[in-house]
Amino acid sequence: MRVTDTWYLVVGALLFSVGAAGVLLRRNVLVILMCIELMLNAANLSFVTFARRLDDVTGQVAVFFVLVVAAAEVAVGLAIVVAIFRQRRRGATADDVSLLRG
Amino acid sequence: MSDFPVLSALIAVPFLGAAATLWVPEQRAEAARAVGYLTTTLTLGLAGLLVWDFRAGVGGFQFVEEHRLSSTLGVSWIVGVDGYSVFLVAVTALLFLLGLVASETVTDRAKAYTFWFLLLEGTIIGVFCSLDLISFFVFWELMLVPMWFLIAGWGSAARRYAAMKFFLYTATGSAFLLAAILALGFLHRADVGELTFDLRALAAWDGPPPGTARWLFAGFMVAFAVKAPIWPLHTWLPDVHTEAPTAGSVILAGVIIKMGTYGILRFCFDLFPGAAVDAAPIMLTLAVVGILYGSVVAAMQRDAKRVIAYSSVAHMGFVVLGLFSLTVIGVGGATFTMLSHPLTTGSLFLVIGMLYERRHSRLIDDFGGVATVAPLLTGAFLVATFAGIGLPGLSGFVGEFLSLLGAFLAHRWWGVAATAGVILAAVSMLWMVRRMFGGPPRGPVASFTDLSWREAATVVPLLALSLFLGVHPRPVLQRIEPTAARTIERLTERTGRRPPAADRARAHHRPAAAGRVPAVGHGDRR
Amino acid sequence: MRAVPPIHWPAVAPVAALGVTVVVAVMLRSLVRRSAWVDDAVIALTLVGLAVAGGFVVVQWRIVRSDGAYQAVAGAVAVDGFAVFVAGVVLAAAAASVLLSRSYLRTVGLAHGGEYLVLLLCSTIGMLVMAGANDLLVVFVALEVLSIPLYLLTAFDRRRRASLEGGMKYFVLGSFASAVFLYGVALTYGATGSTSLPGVAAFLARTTLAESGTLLAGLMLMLVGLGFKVAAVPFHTWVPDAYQGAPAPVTGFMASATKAAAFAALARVLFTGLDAYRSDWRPAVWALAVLTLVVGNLAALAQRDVKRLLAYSSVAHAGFILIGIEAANQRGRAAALFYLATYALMVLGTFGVLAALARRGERFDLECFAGLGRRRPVLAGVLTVLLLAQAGVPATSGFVAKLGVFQAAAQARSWALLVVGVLAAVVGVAYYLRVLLVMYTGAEADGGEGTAEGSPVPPALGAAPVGVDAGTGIVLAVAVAVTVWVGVAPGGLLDLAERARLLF
Amino acid sequence: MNARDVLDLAWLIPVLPLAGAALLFCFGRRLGEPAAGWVATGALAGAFALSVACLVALVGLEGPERSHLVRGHDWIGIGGFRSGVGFLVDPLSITWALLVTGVGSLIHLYAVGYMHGDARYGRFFATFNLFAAAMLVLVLADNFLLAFVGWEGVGLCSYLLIGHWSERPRAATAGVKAFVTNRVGDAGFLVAMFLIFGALGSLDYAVMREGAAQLPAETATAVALALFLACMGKSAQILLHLWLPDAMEGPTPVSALIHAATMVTAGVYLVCRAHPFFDRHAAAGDVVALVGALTALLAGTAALVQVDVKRVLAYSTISQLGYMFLAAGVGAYAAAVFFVVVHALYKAALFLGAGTVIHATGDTQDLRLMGGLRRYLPLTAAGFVASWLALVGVPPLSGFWAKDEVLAKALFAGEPLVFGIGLAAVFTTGLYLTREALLVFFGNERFRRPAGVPAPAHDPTVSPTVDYGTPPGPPPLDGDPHEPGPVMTLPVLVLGVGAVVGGLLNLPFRRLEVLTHWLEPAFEGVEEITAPSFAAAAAVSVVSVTVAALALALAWRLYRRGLPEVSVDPLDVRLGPLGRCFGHAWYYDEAVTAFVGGPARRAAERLDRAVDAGGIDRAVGAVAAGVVRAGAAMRALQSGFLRRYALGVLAGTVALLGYAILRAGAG
Repeated sequence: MRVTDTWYLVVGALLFSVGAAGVLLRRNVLVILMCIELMLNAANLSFVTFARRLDDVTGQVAVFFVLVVAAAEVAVGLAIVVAIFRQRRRGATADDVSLLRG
Repeated sequence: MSDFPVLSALIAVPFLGAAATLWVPEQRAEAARAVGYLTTTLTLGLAGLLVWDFRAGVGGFQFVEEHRLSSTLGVSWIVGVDGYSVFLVAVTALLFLLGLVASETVTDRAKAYTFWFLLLEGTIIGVFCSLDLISFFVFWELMLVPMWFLIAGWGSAARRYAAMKFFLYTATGSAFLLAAILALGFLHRADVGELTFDLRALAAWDGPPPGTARWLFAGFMVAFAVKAPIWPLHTWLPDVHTEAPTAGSVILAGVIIKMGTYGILRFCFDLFPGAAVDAAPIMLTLAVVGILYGSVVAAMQRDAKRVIAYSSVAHMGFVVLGLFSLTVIGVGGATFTMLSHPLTTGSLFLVIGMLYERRHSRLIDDFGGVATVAPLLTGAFLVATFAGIGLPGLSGFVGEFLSLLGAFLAHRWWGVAATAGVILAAVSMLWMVRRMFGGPPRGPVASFTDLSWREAATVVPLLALSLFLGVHPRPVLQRIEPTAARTIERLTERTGRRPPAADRARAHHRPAAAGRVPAVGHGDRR
Repeated sequence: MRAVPPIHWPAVAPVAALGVTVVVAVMLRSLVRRSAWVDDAVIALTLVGLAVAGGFVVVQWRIVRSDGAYQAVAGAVAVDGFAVFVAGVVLAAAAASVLLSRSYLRTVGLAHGGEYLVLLLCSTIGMLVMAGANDLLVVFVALEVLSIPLYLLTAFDRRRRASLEGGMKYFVLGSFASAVFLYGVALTYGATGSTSLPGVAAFLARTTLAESGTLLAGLMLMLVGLGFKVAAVPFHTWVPDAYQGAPAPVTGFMASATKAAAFAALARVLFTGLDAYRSDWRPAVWALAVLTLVVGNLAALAQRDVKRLLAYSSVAHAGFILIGIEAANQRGRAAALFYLATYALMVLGTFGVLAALARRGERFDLECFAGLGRRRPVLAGVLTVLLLAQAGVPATSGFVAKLGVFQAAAQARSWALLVVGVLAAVVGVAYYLRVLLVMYTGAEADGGEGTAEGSPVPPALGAAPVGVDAGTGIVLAVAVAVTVWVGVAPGGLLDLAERARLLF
Repeated sequence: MNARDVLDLAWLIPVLPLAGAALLFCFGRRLGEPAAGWVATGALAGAFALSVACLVALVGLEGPERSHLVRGHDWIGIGGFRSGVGFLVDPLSITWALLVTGVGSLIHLYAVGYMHGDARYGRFFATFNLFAAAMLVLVLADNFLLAFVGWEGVGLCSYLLIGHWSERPRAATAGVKAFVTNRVGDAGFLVAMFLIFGALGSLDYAVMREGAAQLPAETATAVALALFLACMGKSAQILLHLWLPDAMEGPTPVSALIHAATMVTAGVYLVCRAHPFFDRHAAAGDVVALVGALTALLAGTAALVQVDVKRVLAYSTISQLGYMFLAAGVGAYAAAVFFVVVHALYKAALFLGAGTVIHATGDTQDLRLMGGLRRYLPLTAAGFVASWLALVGVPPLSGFWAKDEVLAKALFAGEPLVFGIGLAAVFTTGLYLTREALLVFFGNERFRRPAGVPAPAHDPTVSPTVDYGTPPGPPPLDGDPHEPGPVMTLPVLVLGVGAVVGGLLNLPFRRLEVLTHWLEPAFEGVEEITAPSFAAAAAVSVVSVTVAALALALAWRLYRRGLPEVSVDPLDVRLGPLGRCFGHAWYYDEAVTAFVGGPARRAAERLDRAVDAGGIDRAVGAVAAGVVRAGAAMRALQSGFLRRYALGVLAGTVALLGYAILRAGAG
């Protein structure tokens, strides 16, 4: 059995789905953040695969952009999460923050 | 007459007056009033000029002004009046001046009141003058805002509910109007290549295919039917009338509901002749139902303003009846009724307002015996009542008679059924008069004062005008006739329908059409 | 080895100007410690920076008008009327937010310490890039550059739990949507072999795809990402919470500038890149538009917090703009641009009034507005005009804007969407009038005057006789003047928008 | 000044009282009493003088020329419809004009005294003058539309005058009832006009004269029936008669004016004027004659046991109007006109006499509280008695000739049924009026208050009219009744004399049929009904006189002595349950009232509550509420939980992807 690039794409799609499912299912905000990273990396995997298939460098360059952006995102996200944690000692899962509704 | 843009001035003056009130200091109510009087008087003067200069025997538009506003949107500033609108403009100007006099009793936030009042005047005159569908819609819709503020700000107990009901009810109708206007404009554009909402250009076009035309006609009709109001879309009217301040009711009953039937006359017939002919039986039926239903329900009301509101529903039924008779006589009668009804219903609301100020109630049962203590007030109310129920010699009769006659000629049984409404109208109105004015004076009524000079100044001009038009309607009818004849002629040409024989009798007497602005009457064909 | 692509400086001048401003502001903040004048100095600096950027935008407009549209930075950035117009709107919105912020931050008691403005500027940079982004990767980067500072700005008022919560939700959902968008970009890249929008278009013009699934999936995923930013239903869920949580001037900024930038990107992706698949994305946009109109308007109807109500109304406005996009014609694009510009002003003015009324621990319950018409007639008047404009009442720019998108729908023969649109506008009128009703008559319904029982009576707004500072005054005056002026004589701005879409 | 010049002034006939009305409406209060009354009387008397002048001028012209048109201004004109204000002076119109102005002037004169002390003296006379003016417009109009103006004007004035004492609840209600009932008829008038215009293209009498003959039978019949509906309303024929008895709530001069000179005879006038529609089509005429005959009989029975002095006369009027329609229906228009003229004379006298009696007995109208008044009111009694005998048909007084002619024509026109009913009505006529005359002027005196019973307080809000069946209260009179001044007695006497000699106008002998000959031009083309022989005519006379005499004798026997016991009416006792039925006028009014106040009102209420509020408005409200509820539902979706939000985003994504897959699969 030959591993074709389609496999990579499928793995990418699976990773993406797993990430999305994680966002929905996990209550811990930090885990949710990691799931989002997973989704970004699924996209990265696809980019690289497509770049190989197309023999084009753009896809590979894209990955660097994404990595940088993801880093910034995580930094900011953590700052906000920490601020919230600091304010409320107990129970800081995603479900505990539901003051705004309706 | 020079090329003075009298219509633009007529529209602009109230807006400028409204803007001027904004600069008046908050506490100086009398200054705001002075601006109001100045503005409305000036407007009335201009309207008088308009009527004076209006040429009889001409069917097309006069005093036409035309400027392109935005070619992107296809919007133009086109104003003009014909036999349908010229008197409506005049009566609007008159009612606003008298309404302001009647509003002397408004002491709370007089400045804001005057501001909205003047704004309202400008928008209504704009509605009656606009010949561009979009500008028409702009004024049509904008009118709701000042009226909303007047009701919400100066109405009685349930004013909030009434204000919201008024705005949303009518705005919902208007939504369909806007959609239909746009659809029509772009269908025209697809066919002809130029985007325009000029009524004259659209009317000269052959129009969309019949099926589409029917939908668009329905879109227009929904908006107009709500405003008119045509049964069964009338239920906003009683609530709004009841809660509005006196001048608001006067304006509402006087001119705002006329906008609905005016719209039918101005747009539906010219733009969708085929659909109008097809819809006539339905509309006639609704009109007859409205006439009978309005009178019967009016008789059951306990609030005097509601009685008049429902009787207005019946009156507008007569107008719709006349319109959809699609005869010169009927259309002329309907137009005349649109002119007469403001005078009579306006007076009725004014007197009810005076009674309200004396008794602080509008419930019929709280009155009784007013005739004994305030004969002049009673007299004014009686004259207005009889003018309203179509007593010959007063203005109501002329329009009602012609509408019925037109309907009878075109659709006999509808005419007969509507004639029964004449009886019911008398029942509902006189029964109220009996309960409020007859019998021994009860409780606080015994200390009522009679008509004051200021009050007389509001109601007497209307009644005098009603009497004059009842005795001598010719000047008005002469100016309506060519326009009505044109409308019917167009309908006949476009649809090949045969008008009733009696209506055709005088066709050859019609003077040749020649407008002040040559060759751009709405009937011209390319 | 290829050379570094040439950079056409006029094309990036506005961005550069803002970048320099950011650097200077940060340096100033770090060098000078805790001096009273620094805050104002940073504000002045920011305004100068925005003004310089604005000047460059005007220059760009002239160049584009005389020489036509062009691409710069290896085709990654497009300089055309569309981009420049949106850039202008974004800059104006940013300037207005800055003007509103000064007194707001003071009265609410937030020490901004410079970073507030820096974040605002960074976000503005992202928006400027986004307006001209001609490559999907640039779109993605711009998206993040504009979003990340906004997450922080939303959560800026750390003492208010609502602010933090809003920021957190915005952040998580925003990142989620960005990831979806990125995956869409990846799929599109895989299907067409390019991330450059003209490249994609050229590829699609050249070849007929045997299997369009990947491309369509990519397209849809990108639609999700951009739909999230423009607040289209069902991707709007962050909007009410973030808008309510964020400080009032920030909300105004988000509603105006972000929306403009996001719509610019959406239009560019759909029209420049995937115009060939118009028949495929139109139904999707149609569905989004209908959902957005219906849900946005209906949900706004049920709100009791004015800020939240405005948030939902902002969703609803996205629906109206989507009508223009769905029409997929030149008129629709011009109408969308016009709508964005006028809405930006209205919404900034509206949040400007809220900012002027805001006190520590801002609360904007509907009841708080009772009697505002008497207490603060001028502010109430401004709010009245702006709300009526948002409701689409004639003689305001809001009406002209709605008329524009409806016309586009009519031209495209989207009758159903047209009818949904006009009816949605009526529902819209209802909730704006509710606010006015409370403002002028003291209660919402007849009979009971006051709040629902149980909840503590919130403080009335505008009770304290605090004046409006110059910055806020300017913003409000301009907003009202332009709103009315454009409503009465729409010619000028309309032509501008018209030209902007022609120069696409 | 030649005859035509005089006739050209005919427009002044209605305009004079109209001007009087305008003057009095504006300055009536300032003029005060009695000046206002004199102004009004003078205005109408002037019109009478003019009418006489016109009569003279007309007489001077030859037969076919006796029709003169006075053109006025165009009134309503649009499209094919044109109608103007113009007056037609011909024998028919001038006869009526003379009647209205002549009898009207006398009633005005009487009212000058009768209305003494009324709070709204000036307004009363203004309306009174307007009433006459409206009636004159109605009869002098040269087209249907203008006639309709007068027709409605009469209705308006009756409303105002009947409700003159508006503080009395019953008076105010009666005015409304009169107007509304009349409106039913007016609707018929309108439909008739529509039909006429639709068929002939004009509403002018001139066009009608030429064109009516060519109309298809069904159109003409329809016009005739619609017109007759109008007449039924105005002339109080059965079904639409119920306003007239209630109209007694107005001041007595108003009753006199309504019943004698104006208003109720308008219907007869209209049938005469529009005779081309009736003539040729037997069906319409039969309906008119039959309704007339039935009205004559049924109203006559209703008058039998009334206790109100004016109510008896009211039913009498209805009954007499029935005769007039009977005549018109069989085609004897001249006989109808003759009847109108003599009826105006004696009915006016009767009403005015009744008014004097009411005045004299302290505002009581109850027959049971009168009696023996001839001793105190000799002049009034003379006028009243003369009119009574005339009405009953005692030869050779005017009523005899008129009634006789009507009955004879009915028989000879081949309508035995109508004749039979008419004859039966003669009996009731003799009975009820003799009863009234005897109870008022003869027999025992019952108007004195028994000693020790205090006078009831005078309450102006209580209507003095007494319903059938109300037990009599003590009369409020102190001292003897006495004759009023000459202003009030003179008219009664003059009219009484007229009632005696009125028959001279049209004695049924060749050459002496002055009125018939005079009216000939107006009834051109109408087939004349002639008696087969003099003996047959004489036989009819003998029969009718015999019937009348029988009735007189019966009444004399019952009421010669008045009422020994105030609450027991011998005729009522003898009639048994039928008396109750008669007294309530066959319960028609009650039935209508019950219907209007019951099912009709409930239906209207249902329309208001169930359809308007509960149906239409509820539906509208439901739409609004639905929108709001949908909004609340949207609110519920926004739960505040981050993961739920993400689910929403994802759901949208999945939906879009699903669409993409479908689309890709399809493409």
